[in-house]
Amino acid sequence: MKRQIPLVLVLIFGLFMVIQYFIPHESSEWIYEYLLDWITIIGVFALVLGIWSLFKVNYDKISQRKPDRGYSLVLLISLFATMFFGFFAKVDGSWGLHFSTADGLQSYMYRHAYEYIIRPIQSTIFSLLAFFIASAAYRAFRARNVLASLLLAAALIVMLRFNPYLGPLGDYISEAANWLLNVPNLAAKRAIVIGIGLGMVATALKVILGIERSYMGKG
Amino acid sequence: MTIFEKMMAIDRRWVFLLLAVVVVGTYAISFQIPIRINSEVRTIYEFVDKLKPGEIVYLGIDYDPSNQAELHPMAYAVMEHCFRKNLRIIFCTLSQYGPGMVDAAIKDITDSLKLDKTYNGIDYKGRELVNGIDYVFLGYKPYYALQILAMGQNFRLPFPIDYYGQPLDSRPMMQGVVNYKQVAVVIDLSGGNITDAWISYGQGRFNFPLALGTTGVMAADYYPYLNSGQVLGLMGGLLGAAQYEKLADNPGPAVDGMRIQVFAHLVIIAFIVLGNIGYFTAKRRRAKEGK
Amino acid sequence: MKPLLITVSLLSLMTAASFAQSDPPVEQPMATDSTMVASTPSITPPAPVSSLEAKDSPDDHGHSITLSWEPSADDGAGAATVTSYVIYHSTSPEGPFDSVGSAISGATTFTHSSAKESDAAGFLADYVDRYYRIDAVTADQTIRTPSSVVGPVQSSGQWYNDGRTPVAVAVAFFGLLSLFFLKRAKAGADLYVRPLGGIEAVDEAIGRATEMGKPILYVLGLGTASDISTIASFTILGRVAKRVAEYQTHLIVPCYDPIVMAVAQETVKAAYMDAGRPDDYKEDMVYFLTNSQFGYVGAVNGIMLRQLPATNVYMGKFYAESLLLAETGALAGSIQISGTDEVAQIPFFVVACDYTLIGEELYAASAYLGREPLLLGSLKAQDYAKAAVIICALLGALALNIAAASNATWGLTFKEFFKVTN
Amino acid sequence: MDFETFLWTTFGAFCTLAIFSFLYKDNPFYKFAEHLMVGTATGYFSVLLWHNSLYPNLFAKLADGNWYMLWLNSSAPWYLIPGLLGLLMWTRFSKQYSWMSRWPMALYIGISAGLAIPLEMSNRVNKQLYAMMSDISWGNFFGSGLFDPISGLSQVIILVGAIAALAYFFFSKAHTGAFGGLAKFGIWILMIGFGASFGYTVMARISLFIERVQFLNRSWIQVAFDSSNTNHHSGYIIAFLVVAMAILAYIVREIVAHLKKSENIS
Repeated sequence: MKRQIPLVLVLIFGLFMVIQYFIPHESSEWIYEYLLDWITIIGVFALVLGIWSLFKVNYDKISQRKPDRGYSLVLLISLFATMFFGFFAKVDGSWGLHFSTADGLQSYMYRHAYEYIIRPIQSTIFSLLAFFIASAAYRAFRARNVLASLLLAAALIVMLRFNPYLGPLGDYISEAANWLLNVPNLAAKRAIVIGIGLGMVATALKVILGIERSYMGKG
Repeated sequence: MTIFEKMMAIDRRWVFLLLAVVVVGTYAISFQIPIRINSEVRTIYEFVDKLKPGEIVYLGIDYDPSNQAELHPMAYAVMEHCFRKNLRIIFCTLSQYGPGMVDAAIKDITDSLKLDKTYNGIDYKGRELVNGIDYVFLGYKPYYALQILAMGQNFRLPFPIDYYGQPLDSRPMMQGVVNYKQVAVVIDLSGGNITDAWISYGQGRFNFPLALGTTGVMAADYYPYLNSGQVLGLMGGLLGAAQYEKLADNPGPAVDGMRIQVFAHLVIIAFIVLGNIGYFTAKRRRAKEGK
Repeated sequence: MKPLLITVSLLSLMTAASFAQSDPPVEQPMATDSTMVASTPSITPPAPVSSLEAKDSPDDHGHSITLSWEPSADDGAGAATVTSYVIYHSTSPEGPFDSVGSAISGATTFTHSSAKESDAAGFLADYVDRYYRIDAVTADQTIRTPSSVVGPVQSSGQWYNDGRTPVAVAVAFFGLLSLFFLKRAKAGADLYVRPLGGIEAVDEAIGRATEMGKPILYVLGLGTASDISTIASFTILGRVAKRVAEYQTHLIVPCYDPIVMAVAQETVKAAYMDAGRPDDYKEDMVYFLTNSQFGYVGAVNGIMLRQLPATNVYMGKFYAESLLLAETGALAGSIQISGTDEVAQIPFFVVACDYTLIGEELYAASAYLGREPLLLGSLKAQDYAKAAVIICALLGALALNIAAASNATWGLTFKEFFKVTN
Repeated sequence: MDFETFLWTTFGAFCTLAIFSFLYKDNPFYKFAEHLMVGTATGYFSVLLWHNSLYPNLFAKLADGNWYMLWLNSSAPWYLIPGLLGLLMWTRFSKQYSWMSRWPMALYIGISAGLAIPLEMSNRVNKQLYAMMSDISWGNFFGSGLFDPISGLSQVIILVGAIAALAYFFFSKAHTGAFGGLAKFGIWILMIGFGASFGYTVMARISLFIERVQFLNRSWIQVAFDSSNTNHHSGYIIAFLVVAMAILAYIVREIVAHLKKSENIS
C-alpha cells in the first residue's frame, strides 16, 4: 500500500499528461490547467515544511549555544519580522494582520526590506561573479592538453574581440570571435540540447514506468 | 618556490584586488582609449555629418528602460551631433515605456547644448534649443508597424498633435514636412522587434535611408541587411555607441564603459598569460631535471 | 515551469489581441483642418481584398476562426495606399457587422478568437454561424473599400493536434525503443557502457572524504521537483547517499525548494536503509535554506568555507550561481563534481570543477552509478535515438541539397515532415 | 534624497560592502549579511507566495473572500482536492503518518514527468533536428557571384560539428577507430563552444560590478557629501562615517593580526 499507491499515481498522471499534450480540446485544456494549479498549491503548502526546517536548524543552534548562534538569531528575527510586515497593514483606517487582501505587500517595512536589504545584497552577490570569472579563468585556463588549449584559445579570442590596442589584427580577431560564437558554439549547443532532450525523456519515462524510484523512499 | 611556480599559484585575492583597483580606477579617472571604428558605424556618422543645416533627422527611441544602458548613450551621441550641426530632429517613440525617457533626454540635451563645445577642432557656440523649431517630439502610439506605415503617408495621421499637446501643423519646423520624403535619414534605436518593422514596413515600403542602433546581442542578426544595402549603417551595443561618440569627438558614457571593460578584460587576460608562462616554464624545467 | 510560462504568455497574447479589437488602431485625423488638407495628398479608394476565406482554426480548443485572403491590389505598390485591413464580424449575413480586429498591410491571415471562457466579453461560442467582411483601409481611415461577405462558418475544438504528429512519432519511437531494450536487459543481455570520468570520480571523492574525516556537500541546484534534471539529481543523490552511509561519512544537503527538500529527505533515508544503517540517518542532513536565488548562494558559500567539505557535488538545474558556488568550493579546496542541463552554465562548471557531466551525461549518471541492467538498457535506447537523429539530419540535409541542385521542391517536402507546428 | 532614505541607502551600502568582504575571506560582516539575507528573503518570498499564489489560487476559489469560511460559499469545490493534497504534505511532521506525504509528492513528480516527455521531445529534439537540416549554399564554393568559402564551410561545420558532438555522447560505444575520431572532433567542438561562451560572458559580469560601484558612488558617497543637504548635513556624514569606520577598524584589526602572526612565525 505505502509504496504501490504512489507508483500507480505517478503512472496514471504521467500517462495522462503525455496524452493531454496531443489533445487541444477545451476539456483536456481545463484538466491541464487544473493539474498545474495542484502542483502550485502543493508547493506552497510544502513551504511550511521548509520554514519549519529553517526555524529548527537555527533554533537548535541557539538553544545548543553553538558558536555562531548570534547570526541564527539575526536570521530568525529577520524571517519573522518580514513575514509579519507582509501581512501587517492599515486597512480601512485600522492596523491589523490582513491575510485576504494584499495590502501588506505595500507596507512601508515590507517594501523597504526588499529595496534596501534584498536588492543590494542580491545584486552584490551576483556581481561577485566579475571576480570569480577572473579567478576561474586564471586558475583553469592552462594549456595542459589539446582540449584545455582549445578552451583557452576560444575564450582568449572572444575576450579580445573589442580590444583597441591590437591595430589591424583587431579586425580579424573580432571576426574570428563572431565566427566562434555563431558556428562552433551553435553546433555544440545544438548537440547538447538534443542529448539533454533525449536524456530528459528517458528519465521521465523511467520515472513514469516506476523503474527509477529511489526518490520515493522506503518502508 | 621559483618565480615561475609562484606565477602559477598567485593567491586569488591578488586577482580580485587588481581587478577591483582597475575597474574602480578606470571608472574614476577619465582618460582616452583608442577605439577601433567599424565601417558600419562610420557610414552613419558620415551620413549625418554631411547633412546640411536645417535638414531633418527622424530619431526613433524605440527601446524601454531595460535596454537603456546600451542604447541611451547612442541616443545622446546622435542628438548632440545633430543639434551641433544645426540639424532638426523629429523624436518619436514606439515603445510603451519610451515617452518619459525621451522627454528627460530632450531636457538633458537642451542643457548640454547651452554650453560652448569644441568637437573635432570645430568650435560650436552654445545655443537654446527651441521646441517646434529645432525639434518636435511626436510622442507614443501602440502598434508600431501600423504607425510606421501611417507615418509614410503623413506624420499627422498617427500624430495630429505632438507629445506636448501642440497640433503638428502649428509647429514651424513641420511646415511642408509631410512624410519620410522630407526626412534626410531615419535612425532607429531599438532592442527588439521594432527594428524588423522599420526594415520591412518602413525602409521596404518607403525607401528612405535607414540607420540602426541595436543591443550588442542583436547586432549580428542585422548584418545581412547591411550587405543588401537596406540599412546604411549599424551600431551594436555599447561598442557601437562608443564608436559614434569617438567619431563625434564627444566621449560619453559608452566610451567610459568600454574603457572599464577593455582594461578589466586585459587584467583577466594578463593573469591567464601569466599562469601559462609559469606553467610552461615549470614544465620545461621539470623535463630538464628529469633528464 | 516552462509549460506554465507558455500558457501565461499565450494568454497574455490573446488578451492583447482582444484589446486590439476594442481600440481603433489609428486615430481619425482632423480632416477639417485647412493646412492639413493642403499638405495631405488626396487618396483614392483602394481595391478590395480578394479570395476571402473563413475556416475553423485547426488543432485548437475551439472558439476561433481563421481568415485568409489575397491582399488588395493597392497593397505594397509604391507608397502603398493600403496600410491596414480591418476585420468585421456578424452572426447574420445582413449584419450588423462589428470590427473584431485589424491586420497590418501585407498580412494575409487573421485569427478571430476569444481569450478564455471566463472572459465573457470576448467569448466566441462554438457551433454558431458567423459571417466576415474585410475592409482595405488607407492611411486616411475614412477612405476604405469593403470586401464581399463570407460565411457561414462555425468554430469547434479538435480532439487531436495534427501539427504535433512529428512529436507523437518521436515519443512513440523512443518509447518502443526503450521498452525493447528494457526487455532485453531483463532477459540478461550484456550491455556495454563506456567509462565516464565524472562518475568514477564520485566513488573516489567519497573515499577521500572518509579519509579526511570531512563531510560531503550535495547541492541539488535551483530546480523544483518538477524539473527533470532535479528528478535525475534525486536518483544520483540516492546512490551517493548509499555510499556515504557505507563509508560512514557526513552528508550535507541544503535545499532551495521545500518539495525538493521533502523528496531529498525520503531519498537519503531510503539510501541509509539500503546500506543497512538506518540509525545513522539524521534529520538535519537535508534541510531547507531559502527560496531566494542569491540568498541560497550566499548561505551555501558560507557552509563551504565554514564546514570545509572534502567534496562538493552539484547536480541539477543551475543558473548564474554555478560559478559562484564552484569558485568558492575551489577556494575551500574541495574536490568538485558537477552536472547540469542548463546549457549556458556548462562552460562555467567545465572551467571551475574537477569533473563535469555535460548535459545528457547528467541523465546517464544514475544508470552508471546504479549499474542495474534495466537502467543501462535505457542508455542503449538513448544511443539508438541519437543515431536516428543523426541519420535524419543527414538525410534531410542531403535531400535539401540534391533537390535544390535540380530545382525541385521535394527536399523541402521531406524537411517539412519533421516540422512541429502549433 | 531625504535623510530617512539616506539612512536606508547607507544600510544597503553597508550590506553591499559586507558581501564584497567575502572576497577577502569569511568574516563577521559577511556572516551577518548572509543570515540577514536568508531570513529576509525567505520571509519576503513566502508572503509573496501567499498573496500571489496560495490565496488567489486556492482560498479565494474556495471561500469567495472570507478565508476562514472556506467550507461555505465555494465557487469551485473541486479545489478541495489540491487543498487536501497540500495538507497531506504536513503529515511529514509526524513519524507515523509521514508516508502519506508521498502521495502529493508522487502526483507532483508524475505530472511533471508526464508533462516533460512530449514537451522536451518537441522543444529539444524535434525542433533542433529540424534546424539541423540545412540547405548548404554550395554556390558559395563553386563560383556564381561571390566566392565566400567561409560561409559555405561554416554551414558544413555547424552540421558536421553537431553530429560529431552528438557522437561524443554515445554511451554504449567505445570511442575507438573512426567513431572515436568523430567523437574526438565532437569534444573539440564542445570545448571551443564552451570557451567562446565563457569569454563572451565576461563583459556582462564586469558590468554587474560596475553597476555596484556606481551605486556606492552615486547613491551613497556623493549623497553623503552633497553640500545641498542643508538639513541634517552632519547626519549624512556621520552615517557615512559609521560604516566607513567599522570597515576601516576591521581592516586595521586584520593587518595587526597578520603582522602578529608573521612575528610569531619568525
